[in-house]
Order: sequence, then structure tokens, then C-alpha cells
Amino acid sequence: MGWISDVLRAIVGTIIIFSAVAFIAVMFGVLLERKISAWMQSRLGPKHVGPQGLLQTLADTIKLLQKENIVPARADKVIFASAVIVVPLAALLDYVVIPFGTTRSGPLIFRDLNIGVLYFAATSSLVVVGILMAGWGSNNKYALLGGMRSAAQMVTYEIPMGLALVTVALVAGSLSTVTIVNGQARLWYIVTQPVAFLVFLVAATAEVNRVPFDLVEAESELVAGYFSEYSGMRFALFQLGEYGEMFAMAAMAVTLFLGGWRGPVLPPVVWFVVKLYALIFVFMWVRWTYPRFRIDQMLNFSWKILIPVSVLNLVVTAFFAVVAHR
Amino acid sequence: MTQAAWIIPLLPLAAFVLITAAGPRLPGRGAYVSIAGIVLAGIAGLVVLGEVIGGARADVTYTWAVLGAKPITVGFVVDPLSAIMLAMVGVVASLITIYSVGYMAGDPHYPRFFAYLSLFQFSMLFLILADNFLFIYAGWELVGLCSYLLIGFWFERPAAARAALKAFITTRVGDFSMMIGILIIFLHTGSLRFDEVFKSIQGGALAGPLLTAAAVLVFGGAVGKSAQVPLHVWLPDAMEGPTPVSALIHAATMVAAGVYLVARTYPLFLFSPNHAALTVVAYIGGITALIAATMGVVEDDIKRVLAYSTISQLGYMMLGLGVLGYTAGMFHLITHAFFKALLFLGAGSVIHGVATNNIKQMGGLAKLMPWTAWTFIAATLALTGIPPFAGFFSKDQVLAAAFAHDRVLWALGAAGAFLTSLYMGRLIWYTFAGTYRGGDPHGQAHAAGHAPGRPHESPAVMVVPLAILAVFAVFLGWAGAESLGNPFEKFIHFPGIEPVAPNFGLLVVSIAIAVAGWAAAAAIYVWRIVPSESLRQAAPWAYTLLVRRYFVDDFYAWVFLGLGGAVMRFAGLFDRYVVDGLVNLIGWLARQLGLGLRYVQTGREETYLLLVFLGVVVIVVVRLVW
Amino acid sequence: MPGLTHYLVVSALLFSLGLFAVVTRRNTVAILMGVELMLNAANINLVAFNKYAAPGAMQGQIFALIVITLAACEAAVGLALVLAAYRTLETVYVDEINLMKW
Amino acid sequence: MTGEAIAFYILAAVTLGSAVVVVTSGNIVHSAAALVPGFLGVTGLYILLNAEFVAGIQVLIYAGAITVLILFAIMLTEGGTGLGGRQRNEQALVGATVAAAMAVLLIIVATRTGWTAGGGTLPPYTPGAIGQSFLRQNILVFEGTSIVLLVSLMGAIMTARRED
Repeated sequence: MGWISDVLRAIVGTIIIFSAVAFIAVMFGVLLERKISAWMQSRLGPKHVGPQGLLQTLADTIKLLQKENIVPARADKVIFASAVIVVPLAALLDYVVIPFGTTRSGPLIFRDLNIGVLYFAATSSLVVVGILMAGWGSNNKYALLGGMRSAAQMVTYEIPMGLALVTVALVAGSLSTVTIVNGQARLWYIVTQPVAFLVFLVAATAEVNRVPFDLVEAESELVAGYFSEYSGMRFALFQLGEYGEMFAMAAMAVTLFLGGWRGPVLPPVVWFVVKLYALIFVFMWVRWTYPRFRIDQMLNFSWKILIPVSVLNLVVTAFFAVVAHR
Repeated sequence: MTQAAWIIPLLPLAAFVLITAAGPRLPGRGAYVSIAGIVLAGIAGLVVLGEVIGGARADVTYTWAVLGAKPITVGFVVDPLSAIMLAMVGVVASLITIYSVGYMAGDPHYPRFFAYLSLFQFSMLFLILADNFLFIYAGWELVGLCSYLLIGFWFERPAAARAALKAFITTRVGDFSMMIGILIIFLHTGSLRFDEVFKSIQGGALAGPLLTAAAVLVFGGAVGKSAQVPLHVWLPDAMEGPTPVSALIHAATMVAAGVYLVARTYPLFLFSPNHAALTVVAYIGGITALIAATMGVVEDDIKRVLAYSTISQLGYMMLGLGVLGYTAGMFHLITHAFFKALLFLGAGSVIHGVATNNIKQMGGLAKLMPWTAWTFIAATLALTGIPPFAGFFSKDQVLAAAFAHDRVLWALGAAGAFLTSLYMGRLIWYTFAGTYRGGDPHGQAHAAGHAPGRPHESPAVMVVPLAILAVFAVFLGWAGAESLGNPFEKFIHFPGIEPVAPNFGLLVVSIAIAVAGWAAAAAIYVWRIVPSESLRQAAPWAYTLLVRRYFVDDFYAWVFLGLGGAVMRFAGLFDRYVVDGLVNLIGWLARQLGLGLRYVQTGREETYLLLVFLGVVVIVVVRLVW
Repeated sequence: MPGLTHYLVVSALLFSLGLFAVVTRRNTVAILMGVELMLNAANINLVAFNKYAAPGAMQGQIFALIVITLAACEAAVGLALVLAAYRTLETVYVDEINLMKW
Repeated sequence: MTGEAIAFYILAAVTLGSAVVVVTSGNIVHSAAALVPGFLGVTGLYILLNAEFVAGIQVLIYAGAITVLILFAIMLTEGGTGLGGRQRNEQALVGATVAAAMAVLLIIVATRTGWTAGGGTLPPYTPGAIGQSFLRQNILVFEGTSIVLLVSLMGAIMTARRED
């Protein structure tokens, strides 16, 4: 039974990802965020724990683990607790189809699903459910409002993202991420599909609720949005989910548009990480540069600009794909 | 051009669509578009005629649908018969359309008129080109529709609306008969294409009395459309339409379609046992020729006189076809189209000038409207068969063929010819001779924009078509002149029918008859040797009979309104009490049932769904246990 | 090795659960959830038959996809109706939505 | 017990267990939340049945979209409480009986019928193959579905929007 080993591999792989992402990507990501924001605001950022504050996030994590798990008195306890699982789980599931690089035995990927891109869209859409559950389960009006905003935003921006994904899949002729990366051997798709890249980047920013789409957790309006009531390790898990999702989006952008692991001289994994962090930097740059959207602006932007543009892009691409096949 | 003849009908159709869509915004408010369409079609028709004379033929078919195993093919045919019709319709319709610009000037519905005219031209050309019963029937109905629309063009006048309905319904009787005939033919021969049908009839697929019946039924359509006895009653009333319409539809083209139909399906009639179908055609034609002429004698409305004349002349054509004078009938159709169109257009010009239809209020117009008068007189001479005008040649050929075939028919035709001269003479003298009697306050303006007052000559746009038509009316007859070897006969003849040998004695007799008619008219209306009043008093019953049109209209009214009304009243009672009673009973039962059952309805989908699945469970359990 | 029958049994149970929800629930949204369960049961059948009864064909999966699409339509319209009804009647309980009953 | 069988039973248990929660829970939000594992269990069954594309769509549409829609509707209608009184109508008992009878009958029919196993090898159900099938053999259904989608989109918007 070959597929048992597949299942085992997937389970083990997810665990590895879990720890890897949790410990390296997310922690480093949080630190990076703080450092970059500090740099942009002419501050120093965390500096005291470890060399140059490198261990600051670790210390924070330890602190969070020690903290009490507060559950609001009239909260829906089952929902409140299970939302914490859904959000990071959905984020981590994204990584199954992301090719990190190549080894001698083949691409470094957990499962090269033939529906890879679809899988990515599906799992990333699961986050909404967790956010809605968290918002509702907290029995807190800020949390509920944040959850509703988030759901509206993510459902809305899933559509242009999906259209961008479809456009790339159309160009590559496959939904498999490895095939898509291989298709960029000569030319990155960012060159042929700049519109799709921009649409994807904007939609991804909205999907992970980052500035300028952070009205879900707009501090001045909603405290912390859907995870206002969460504390301790549960808060940490939400952060893990958020950053995990952001990294996943960046990784997918790299895979779809920036040629994945491809690059000269350096080993593939290194190239992948370099590109990934370049995009992460862009996300953070944007975060500390732009003001927040209003909710109607946010919705209008997707429905009236992004979706028409991406549909048009898809149609034009499809036309050229057909013409090219003739 | 011959192979592309299907383009010809499309030109007026395009004009129709264009006028319907853009109407008053077009140049000339649609008139120029209409003229362009028909003139181009006419030129194309003449080219086709030339090519056909040169030997070209075309018969193009397409498979349109498959009915069971029988393919229904459609297409068009270009042979001498359709080519000559194409050319005739094209020329006459072009001239009439140009004439209409002047005649209809100032009418508020000017574009609509030209749209209808173009639609009619399309339908007529389409009918002519048809190579199968389906197309000819379609064209048949289309021209009927256009006739209805154009008779009722001034539909705000009750008389026009009634006349349009009458025309439509009366011809419908004939059309229905024609449809049954076509169905019989299709049933027995399995085809609708003329050549295939005739081939299988020759092969005996349809023979004996049934063939005769089919031919007579098809002829029924021609009776309706060509206003033959007993379906002639609609044509005089159709004169309520604008005069160009009367000229185009009710004199030159559409009414001739019936004759064309008989000519086109001639083998159908020819192969019927003992020429029974042909005999029917001949007698209907002969009787029509005589009866319509008698009614024309007492009519005072200038257009109605011409309408009776048209009916009568159509009778001659039918007579010609019926007595094996295929060429004669067709020749008469062509010449008649020209001079009768001219007569109607001249009448229209007269009406335009004097604003009345009543010939008793005219008079002396020869001096006031010289162009109209002289062209009209030329056409009249053609109609009455005075040599060397066109009608002389054609009518004489018809009579010669009748004489050779059946003396009774010849007698009918000859009597008709005498009466033709009589009523036309009466018309000419009342209208153009003497002094002007009009200008009375009761003369009602017939068409919008026709100012009463002193009669005047019509504008050039109306007179020029008259002159052109007059040329045809005067000279066209030579195409069938025996002395020139009868080129028309060379062109159009039915294979297997020998032309009747020229009979010089008969020729003299027929000229004598025509002249006698003129003389009689002169005696009554000019020299007043026997004034018409005294004739009226001498035989009041005859006068009444004629004025009341042999009581045919009254008979129809009695049959359909009186007798039919009684049947309808009975049917109405039956419907009210028996049919409605049954319906009400069923409704009452359903209502009682519903009142009882409504307690089962909770109005909740859960209950219904539950019951549905309960039913499913019960059924499956029953099925499993069994 | 689970065979066709296994899947059919699962689908039958899922279908019956959905039916139970549709028949007994008062809340319109819950009824819609029951409908979704029934549609899922049908989809399991379609895909299972596709694999076991007609492996060469693709119609089972195609139909499952269409059912999913139509389920999305149904959910969108159904929930819009629920919202509209709630706005006018201030209730989502089907037995209280009785404005049109005699 | 092969691995496939284990996976099947786990997935079936997850699906049916979630479905039971969906059906019986007195809290409508719990029902809606329980739909997610239920749909994911069905997804797993699809993967076991080699229908990977259907599985992906199932997650995207059912778990990702329909569940969110349902949660939205609940939160917009119940004012966020989810505890609006009696959830079950008076025909609960009859309904349970009929549903149980239905289940028993369906299982009896499913097990008794001698299903004929179709021949042929399992083709790879790739997205490409499914797309080809949609656009070649099943184009009419495909177009019909598109029209239904469009109509329901407009219908939903027209029904749900405020009349002002």
C-alpha cells in the first residue's frame, strides 16, 4: 500500500512544517516586522533579548505560554476553543503544495497535487470559518464586528485571487505548482502576467488582513478585532495563523510569479527563501506606508476594480492562450 | 443574371425593410428607396428576359426540410413564363411606383404606403420565381396580405376597412381550396416541386377524377385571387384603396397571379381526363367575362367600371387557358397588364384632377387634361380590341382559340367583347367628351390633398408613366402579330399544343363586334338615339339586376349572415348551456373537492416532505415485502 | 478494502440525517443545512458510482461538480430569502412565516 | 484492516458525527460550525474515491463559501445569539422515525442490490480531463449551470438588498 506511506509522509510533513514554520518563519517574521517597522520609524526595535534582540520572539512565546487562558464568562466555549485550531490549521495546510526547492530526487514539496493551486485556494478560504467562529464565540461586539468584517473581506478578495490563480494556471496549462514553476524556466510569469501578479498581491494582502486592509483588527475601532478576547497561547496561535498565512501567500506568489526556486548559482532553496523574504519585506513596507481603507472603499475596490480587471486579464490571457495553441 | 434571379425579389424586400426601419428619414420619405428597389428589380427582370430569350434557363433548388422521408425542396425557376412575368411586373410596378410619388403626395402615411408597395413587389416577384407549390402558396398569401393592407390603406375610412376585410376573407375561401389541392398533390406525388409533380402525374401517380378534383381545387385559389365568378365580389370594393394600388395589384399583377398559377400548373389541368379541369376553367372564365362586362355597363364609379373590366378581362385569360390557348391567355395577361395599368393610372389622374369618382360629374376633360385623356383613350382602344392596339391581338387570339374549341365559349367571349366596347365607350364619353359637369359642392375629395376646383392636368411625375405605358399599350400587340410570325408564340408556348391557325373571317367578325360596341355606346350616349334613361325604363328589372350585381353580394350576405347566423346562434346556445355547463360542472366538482381537501393542507413544507418520504418508505417496504 | 456498498451506507446515513434536519428543524437556515447534507450524500453516491460502477467514465464527477455549483446557487438564493423574510417578518422560523396562509 | 479501510472508517465517523451534531444541536451556530468537519470528511471520502478535483472544489465551495454564507445568515438574522428558543417542530418524533426508516431501507437496498462493477481502468481524473469532459461531452450542462449561476446571483442580490 504505497499510499499509507503517503499519508504518513503528509502527517509527518505537516508536523515538520508546523514546527518549522512556527519556530523559524513566524517567529523570525514577527521579529522582522518589529525590526522593519522600527527601522522605518527611525527606532531601534527589540534589542535586549539575545544578540540584537534575536531571541525576543522566543521570549514572548514563553511568556505567552505561561499566561492564563481567559475565557469570557458568556462566551460559547466550544466555538471559542475550536476557532483557535481552525485558523492556524488552515494556514499550515497551505504549505502542502508549496515547492520550496529541488533536490536530486525531485522537487522539495510535500505533495505535488495535480490540483495544487485549487487546493491552495480551498485551504486558504477555510481561515474565514475560524475567524467567524472566533468573532462569534467571544460574545463581544468588537470581536463579532471584526469577524464579520473579516469574513466579508476575505470572501470578497478570494474572487480576484482565485481569478489570478486561474490565469496563471491557464498560462502554465496545469494546476500543479511544480509544473507552474517548471513553466517559468525561461521567463517568470511576473513578466507575462504583471496584472495578475498585482491583483494577487493586493488580494493576498487583504486575505491576511494586513494594512491597508486591516480594518478587521483596526485597533482604534475594534480593539483587536476577532481575537480581542483571546489571551495566552490562544493569542499566540492566532498570531501563528496570521503570519503563517502571510508566509504562505508570499510563498505562493513566489511560486506563481517569481519562478519559485529557480535562480542561478545559489542552491534552489536559498533562492526560494530570498524571494520569499523579499515579498515579505514588500508586505511589511506596505504595512508601514499606507493608511487604512474604509469598509466601503475596501468592498468597492474589490468588486468594482479588482474583479473586473482580473476577469479582463483572464479573458485576454485565454484569448492569447487559444491563439498560441493554434 | 439568370442564375442569380433570386436577388430580384430581395431588392424590394430590402427597400421594405429599410423604409419600415427608417421611414420618414429616408430621401423622399421612403419613396426613392422604394423606387430604387423596384427599378433595379425591373432592370434585372428585363436582363433576365433578354437572357431567357437567348436561351438561358435556371432551376435552382435547395432542400429546406425533410418531412418523414420526403425532402421538401424549395427553389426558384427561370423559364420563359416566369421571365416574361418578371419583366412585366418589374416594368409596370416601376412605373406605378414612380406615378405614386405624385399621386400620394401630401398623404400623412406616405412612407407606409411605399413600404407596403415594396413588400407587395417582393411578394409578387417571389411568387413568380417559385418552382414549387410551397413557395407559390407562400407568395400567394403574401400578396393577399399586401392587398389587404393596401386596400385598407386609408383604414380610417370605414368603407376601406370593410373592403379590405372583404377582399381578404373572400380570397381566403379560394386559398383554402388551393391548399387542399396542394395537399392532395403532395400526398399522391410526394413532392411539391412543379417539375417532379408533373413528371409523376405523367407517370400516373395521380390520375382520374382525383386529378381533376386537385386541379379544380388549385384553380379555386386562382378563382379567388383573380376574382372569377363566384368569388368576384371583392374586386369592385377593393377600389377603395389608393388608385396606384388598384392599378398595380388589382389590375396588372396580383389578380393576374391566378392566371399565372393556372399557366404554371398547366399540366395538372391538361392531364385531367377529357380536359375536364380545363373545361371548368374555360367556362368559369367565359361566364366571368360576360357577367362582369354586363355589370360594368351600369356602374358610375370610374374605378369600379375599370374593376369590372378587369374581372371580365381576367375571365378572357382564363377562357384562353381553358380552351388550350395557352399562349393566347398568357399574351392577353401581358398586354392587359400594361393597358389596364394605364387605364387605372389615367383614372387616378382624372380623380386627382376632379376629386370625384363619379363619371356623371366629369365631362369635357379631354381639353382640360389632354395627356391623361389621350393616353386613356389609347388604352381604351387597346382594351376594346380595335386594331392595331395591343388588346386587339391578344383578345383575338383568345377568341380564335375559343372558336376552335367550343362555340358556346366563343359566343360568351364575343358578347363580352361587345359589352366591353359598350361600357368603355360610355366611360369615355361621360368622362372626356362634352362639358365639365363637376365642381358641385357634393363632390367629395377622394384622396387627401386633392383640392376641388377646376380640373387640371396632373404633374409630370404622373403623366410620364402614363405616356410610357401608352407606348406599350399601343405597340406591344405586335409581339403577337401573325403577320410578324407571332414572336410571342415562339417564346411562350406549351409543348404539345398546336397553335390555332389564323382565321381571317373570325378576325373581321371580332373587329366588327368591337366596332359595334362602340357604335352602340355612341348611339346611346352621344347621339342619344336610344337614351340610356329609356333603356332603363324599358327593362327596369334588368337594370336592377345589374346595379345590384346579380344579387350575389346579397346572396352571400343572406347565406352567411342569415343562414349562417342562425347556425351560429344555435351553436352559441349549445356553447353556453352544454359546453359551458360541462366546464362549470367540472369546476364546481373541483371546488367541492378542494373545500373538502383543504384541511389536509398545512401549508408547511416539512409536513409535505415528511409525507412524501413516508410514501417512499411505504412503497419500498411494500416492494421489499412482496 | 471499503467497496461501493460502504460508501452507499455512509451516504444513506448522511442523507437520512439531512432529511431529519429538513423535516424537523424550525429554523430556515438549519433546514438549508439539512439540504446541504442531503446534497453531499448524493454527491458521495455519484462519485462512488463513478469509481466502482463506471470507472472509464467521468460523468459521476461531472455531476458532483454541477451539484456543488447548484448547491452554491441554492445557498445564495435561499439565504437571501431568509434575510428578506427576516427583514419583513422578524423571524426565521418556518412555522411563523405564515403571512400567505389562509 | 488496510490503511485505506482505516482512513475510510475515520472519515466516515468524522462525517457522520459532525452531521449528527449539525442535525441535533440546539445551538444553530454549533450546527453551522459542525458543518465544516462534516464537509471535510466528505472531502476525504472524495480523495479516497480518486476524485481529487471534486475534493478541492468541495473544500472551496462547501467548507469555504457555503459555511461562511450560512454563518453570515445566522449572525444577521439571530442578532448573534443563535439561541432563539425551540429549534424542533412538533413532528420531530414522526420525522425521526421516517428518517430512520429511510436510512434502514436505503442501506437494505444498497447492500442487497448486486452492483455490477464496471470494467475499464481508472483514468487519471485530472483537472484537464474534467475540463475537457465539461467542454466536450457535457457542454450543455455546463452552459446551463452557468445560466443558473447568473440567475441565482441576480436573484440573491435582488432578494437580499434593502428596498430604498
